Amino acid sequence: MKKTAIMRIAGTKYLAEGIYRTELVPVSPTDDLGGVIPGQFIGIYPNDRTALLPRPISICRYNPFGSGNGGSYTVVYRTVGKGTNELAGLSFGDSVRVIGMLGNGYDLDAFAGKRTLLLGGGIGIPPLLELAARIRAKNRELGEIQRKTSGKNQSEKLYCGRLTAALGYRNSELFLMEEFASAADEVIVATDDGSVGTHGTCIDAARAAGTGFDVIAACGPMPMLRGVKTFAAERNVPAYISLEERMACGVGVCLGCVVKTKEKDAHSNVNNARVCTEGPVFLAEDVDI
Amino acid sequence: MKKTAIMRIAGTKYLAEGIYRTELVPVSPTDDLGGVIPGQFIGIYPNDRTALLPRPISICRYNPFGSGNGGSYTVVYRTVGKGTNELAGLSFGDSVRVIGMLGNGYDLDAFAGKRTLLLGGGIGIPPLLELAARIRAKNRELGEIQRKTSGKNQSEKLYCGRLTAALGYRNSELFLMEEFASAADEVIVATDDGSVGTHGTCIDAARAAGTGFDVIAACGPMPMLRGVKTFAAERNVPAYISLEERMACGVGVCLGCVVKTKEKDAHSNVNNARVCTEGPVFLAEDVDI
Amino acid sequence: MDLSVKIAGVELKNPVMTASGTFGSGMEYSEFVDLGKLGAVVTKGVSSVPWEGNPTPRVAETDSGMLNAIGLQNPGLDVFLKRDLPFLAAQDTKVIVNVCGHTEEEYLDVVERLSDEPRVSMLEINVSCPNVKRGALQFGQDPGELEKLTARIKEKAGQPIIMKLTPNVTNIADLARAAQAGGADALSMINTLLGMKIDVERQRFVLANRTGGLSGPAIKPVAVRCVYQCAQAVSIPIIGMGGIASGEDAVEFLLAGASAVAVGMMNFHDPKTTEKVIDGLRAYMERHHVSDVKELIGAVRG
Amino acid sequence: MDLSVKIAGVELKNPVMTASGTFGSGMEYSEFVDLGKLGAVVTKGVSSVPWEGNPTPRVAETDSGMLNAIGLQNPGLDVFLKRDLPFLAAQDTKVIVNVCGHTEEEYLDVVERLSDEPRVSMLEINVSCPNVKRGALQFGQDPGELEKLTARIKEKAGQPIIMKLTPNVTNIADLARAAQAGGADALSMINTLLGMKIDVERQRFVLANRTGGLSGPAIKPVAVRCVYQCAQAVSIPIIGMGGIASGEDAVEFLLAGASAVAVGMMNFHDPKTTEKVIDGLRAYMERHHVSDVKELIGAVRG
Ligand SMILES: Cc1cc2nc3c(=O)[nH]c(=O)nc-3n(C[C@H](O)[C@H](O)[C@H](O)COP(=O)(O)OP(=O)(O)OC[C@H]3O[C@@H](n4cnc5c(N)ncnc54)[C@H](O)[C@@H]3O)c2cc1C
Ligand SMILES: Cc1cc2nc3c(=O)[nH]c(=O)nc-3n(C[C@H](O)[C@H](O)[C@H](O)COP(=O)(O)OP(=O)(O)OC[C@H]3O[C@@H](n4cnc5c(N)ncnc54)[C@H](O)[C@@H]3O)c2cc1C
Ligand SMILES: Cc1cc2nc3c(=O)[nH]c(=O)nc-3n(C[C@H](O)[C@H](O)[C@H](O)COP(=O)(O)O)c2cc1C
Ligand SMILES: Cc1cc2nc3c(=O)[nH]c(=O)nc-3n(C[C@H](O)[C@H](O)[C@H](O)COP(=O)(O)O)c2cc1C
Ligand code: FES
Ligand code: FES
Repeated sequence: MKKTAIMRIAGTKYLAEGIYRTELVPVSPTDDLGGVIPGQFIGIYPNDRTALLPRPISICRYNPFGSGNGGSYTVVYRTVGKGTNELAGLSFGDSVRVIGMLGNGYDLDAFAGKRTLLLGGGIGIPPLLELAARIRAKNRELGEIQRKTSGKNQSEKLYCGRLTAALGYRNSELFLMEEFASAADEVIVATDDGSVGTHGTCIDAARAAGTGFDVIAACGPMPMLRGVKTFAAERNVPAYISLEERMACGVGVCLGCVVKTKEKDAHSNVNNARVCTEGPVFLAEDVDI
Repeated sequence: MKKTAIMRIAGTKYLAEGIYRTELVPVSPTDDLGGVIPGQFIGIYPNDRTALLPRPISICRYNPFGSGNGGSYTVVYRTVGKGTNELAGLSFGDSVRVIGMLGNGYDLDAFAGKRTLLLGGGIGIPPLLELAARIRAKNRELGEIQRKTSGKNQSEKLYCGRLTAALGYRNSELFLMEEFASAADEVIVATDDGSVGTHGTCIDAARAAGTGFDVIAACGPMPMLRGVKTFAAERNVPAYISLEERMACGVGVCLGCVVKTKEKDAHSNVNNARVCTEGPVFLAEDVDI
Repeated sequence: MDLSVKIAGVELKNPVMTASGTFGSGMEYSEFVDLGKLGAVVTKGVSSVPWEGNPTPRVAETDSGMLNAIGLQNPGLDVFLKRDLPFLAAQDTKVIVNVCGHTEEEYLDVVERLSDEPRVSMLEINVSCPNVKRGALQFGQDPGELEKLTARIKEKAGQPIIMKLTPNVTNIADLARAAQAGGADALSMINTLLGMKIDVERQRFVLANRTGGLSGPAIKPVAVRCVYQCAQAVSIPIIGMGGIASGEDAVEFLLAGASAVAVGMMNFHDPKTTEKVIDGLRAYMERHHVSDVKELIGAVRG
Repeated sequence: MDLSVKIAGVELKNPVMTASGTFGSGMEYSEFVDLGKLGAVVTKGVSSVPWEGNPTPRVAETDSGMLNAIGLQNPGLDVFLKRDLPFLAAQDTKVIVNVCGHTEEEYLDVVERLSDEPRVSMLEINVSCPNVKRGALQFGQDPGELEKLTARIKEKAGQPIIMKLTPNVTNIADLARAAQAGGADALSMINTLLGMKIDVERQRFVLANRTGGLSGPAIKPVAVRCVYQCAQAVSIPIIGMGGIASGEDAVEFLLAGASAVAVGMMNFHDPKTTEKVIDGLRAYMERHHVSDVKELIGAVRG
């Protein structure tokens, strides 16, 4: 169920130049959004009353026991305008109105037990963190089942699949790096300025590392996602990419946020799918980017 | 010198239903407005960014030593819309932007040493408080001079003039009553519902009390001010009335706030004077209300 | 308390409806709002065949408003009839279909195919979308053209027709009179104001279409003025819209002469806005001892 | 860094001026702003004889904007020449006199009497005030009338003339072309949008005049669109205005095709707005390595 809710700021941390992490907790149990599928997002309404549209921001981390009123929802964002600057400036205890959960999110079954390559670029990195944590949990679960069915004993650890995160940053400010280090099996870094890791994009880094993979999950700027689409086609693996588009409603009514699709979209009856509803996560080959 | 300044809320008190008193102090010495002539007002800019015009609010009390950064400015207001509701809801330490000092204010010389009748109606009462305090100080000063020139000795108190305040309230919530009791020589009350004092307006109360006077200073709603004009004409005394009009700039450029005048106004060259600049205080006989 | 109003013989339980294009076909917002509480749901513009609309970006925020250049993307009448109308008809509210077209024939095709559709209470004819043009002017910008189109639509229509007017004209009252002369049963206004936004950091148009339609509280004063001017000029009922966010806003349009109102972009700010407007209207009527909402229509005093 | 621009041969030290009617004759705001920093001061509308204007209330606030129905109150040309012009001429800025009239003759009288006035750099002709009418339309709403009036004014004018256009028309580019054809040296736009506000608690019009002109950030998207459309249609320079509050806003108008900009109602929100706009423009140019402000004019990309 989608709903609007009031969230309190449980803390904001400066992560890197212009990048902040804010933890949001429901002000009452009825304000809880009931969890998240990784890749889903919320719309944050600025308190500035001249700014009427919700700001789409992905959930970076969800803690189901994060607050007395239910879960806690962590967002990581770049301050680029009215809404994000306001959010970064709010104090502990201030509140914001949000709408959520929005969008489809990543289908965990597409990654569970497989060799997954996460490709994150810039402010596209944060939503991959919740995805990484969930895939890893799934992989552990699967390993446990395998251990049981294969009759291996308790002490033997089994883990299915493998999770590689290739992350592209602007410079040496590697925000969320530590979190990925503990969530993924391998972390590869690229920087635009070459100060750390591969000089180039996260795709360059993945190529350089040569790690094998069966499926890609990617989030980042459009040029990077185009690169991911090509990269995935080259390797003949499916790539689930999370798109960005300007939104008004966030819930599928305004048709502001469409992306061109290869096939006729079921809802629109034309070759346009709504990023806020059919997306933001699409199979790369299905969209015309 | 007029200027814009930032003021911090030093405290807000509920006085009566929908009526609040807020003390404003400059956030820095350069934000001080350099004092006030009673009857002058400031424009308070709402923080709500959809509301762009300053709200004209009179100064009710000024304390030249009221803050570390200069004076303190107390306003008393009725919550009627966006701006006043926002102001009443601000917390200690929050800040607002203001513009001031605006308007001409009451000319103290018109009242000093005379028998003054203050006529205040409703939310027109507050600005008369600073006026009362200043007239009384002036009257004391004049008394002191008279004592000296007349050769009376120190122990003899002399006081010139006499200050009667007739205040009209809606009901028995007599906000600022105590302050007037100590600022004026006599306080007369009227209420719309007859619960305290004369059943009627402050003019009715003044008539009933029969106190003599040489000059009137009045502030209140337009129908009352029309009554004051007639009352003053009857008694053949000058009445200085403070007018309200919708304002945009507050400083005389937009010509939004004019009142019809008997004579051609020097600035406008037509029979219109700007309430924000030539006013808000006018000699009743000069304006066509 | 009587909140019902009648537009061209169609009784609405209250005067609050949705503005076309801001509520889809009701499905999505039914998670937030009980559609049965609304006076009517006005659908997104429907054309005879599916439309792809404009390239993205299609929306942009502005102070107290937004621009859109959706370009009337819609799945076409067939899908509307098969999927959306059954859903809407199952709700306890009236259904008004907003009709769009590139040509007279396209409008007429939709109107004709809907003419014997009992689940549709009224048709709203969008002759005023600034993102779809017919030569230099839109149908809705030329009184002569508008009167002719209205007459032809009226001839084919099985339901009362509402002509939706644009504010992007020198004198909207002329258009209102033309629509009335052509046989319109009601008018709705305003569609969006033509606007533009430029991203100064990138030095590019924000919208792919360059221009878009401005809506929201920013345009409310223009909308109220249009409603008032047209209410003075015609005798058919008017549905007012433009930035409505509260019961008081709805009352403002009613006082100006509207018989009903629609909530548009403010749905995006709060999906519950329609309900808030209805509740606010009811509270206003209580406060002012108005027992019948119809007393408010055109009741502004000089 | 070169901030200077030239409008019809008149060099302004920077492209930021004041919008007529929002800055008086500069005297009052000189307490807040160093007038010598401004590209030009545009005066409140001046007519041949004193005008009383409309009854009050004359102003009303709206979301991100305001309505005004001042009705062009002004002391008349004689007082302007005797009191205001000497003050303005003593400032280190250009003086542009905004001219208004009820009839062609009234406009011509002012223009003629100012024609040999060296202290006045340009005349801005307000043919678009929604609060003053000539029959149903204003001069500025009819291309034919506008061209004729422009030609007659041009004949008498001693200074370059700027025709100030209204957005309350079906196609503003037609008006721009008409003014150019009539011999206008420049255009300014936009004047206010016609709007209305009703006080729902009192059920009365807020403005005594009922309708008023809407200005402020709310109308900026309409203004930018008008500037862009007209810049595509004519070759004479355009002065853009409508809700400008920051350097970025000014850049938006320049990119759309304006050669200069004016700050209007935002002066009321902060009397220092003109200075802020100039400083913001300079900061923008630094950030974007623009050495000459003229490079920004019309530089928006598709
Ligand atoms: C599905 C989705 C998920 C996103 N997740 C994140 C995230 O986790 N962290 C993050 O930093 N950013 C994220 N973004 C981008 C984020 O929405 C914008 O940066 C943000 O809306 C900017 O708002 P603002 O008020 O600060 O900027 P302004 O420029 O003042 O915004 C003006 C308008 O433009 C819209 N807008 C501006 N930039 C973008 C953009 N890049 N994408 C979409 N709309 C935009 C705003 O929503 C608003 O309506 C996401 C975008 C989408 C579509
Ligand atoms: C010279 C002067 C002194 C005043 N002093 C006081 C005072 O000391 N205490 C007090 O309570 N009120 C005073 N008022 C009235 C006060 O200005 C309004 O109550 C206030 O502006 C309402 O603002 P709002 O945002 O709450 O209401 P809104 O209705 O949201 O305001 C909308 C717009 O209308 C204007 N407005 C609304 N009511 C009035 C009004 N009565 N007079 C002028 N403008 C109005 C606002 O300034 C604003 O521009 C004074 C007015 C004037 C002209
Ligand atoms: C995103 C969006 C899409 C719209 N689509 C349509 C449409 O398909 N048909 C139509 O007649 N009006 C359409 N409109 C105009 C609205 O119905 C309404 O007339 C206008 O937005 C003013 O109301 P508002 O300010 O409440 O939004 C659309 C408006 C928006 C914001
Ligand atoms: C109070 C007020 C008075 C105005 N008076 C005039 C005028 O005398 N002559 C004129 O051409 N425009 C006048 N205008 C219009 C402005 O010059 C400007 O065109 C319009 O307000 C849009 O700019 P803004 O949004 O920055 O205010 C006036 C505007 C306001 C708000
Ligand atoms: S944002 Fe409205 S449909 Fe996606
Ligand atoms: S408020 Fe602008 S002149 Fe008085």
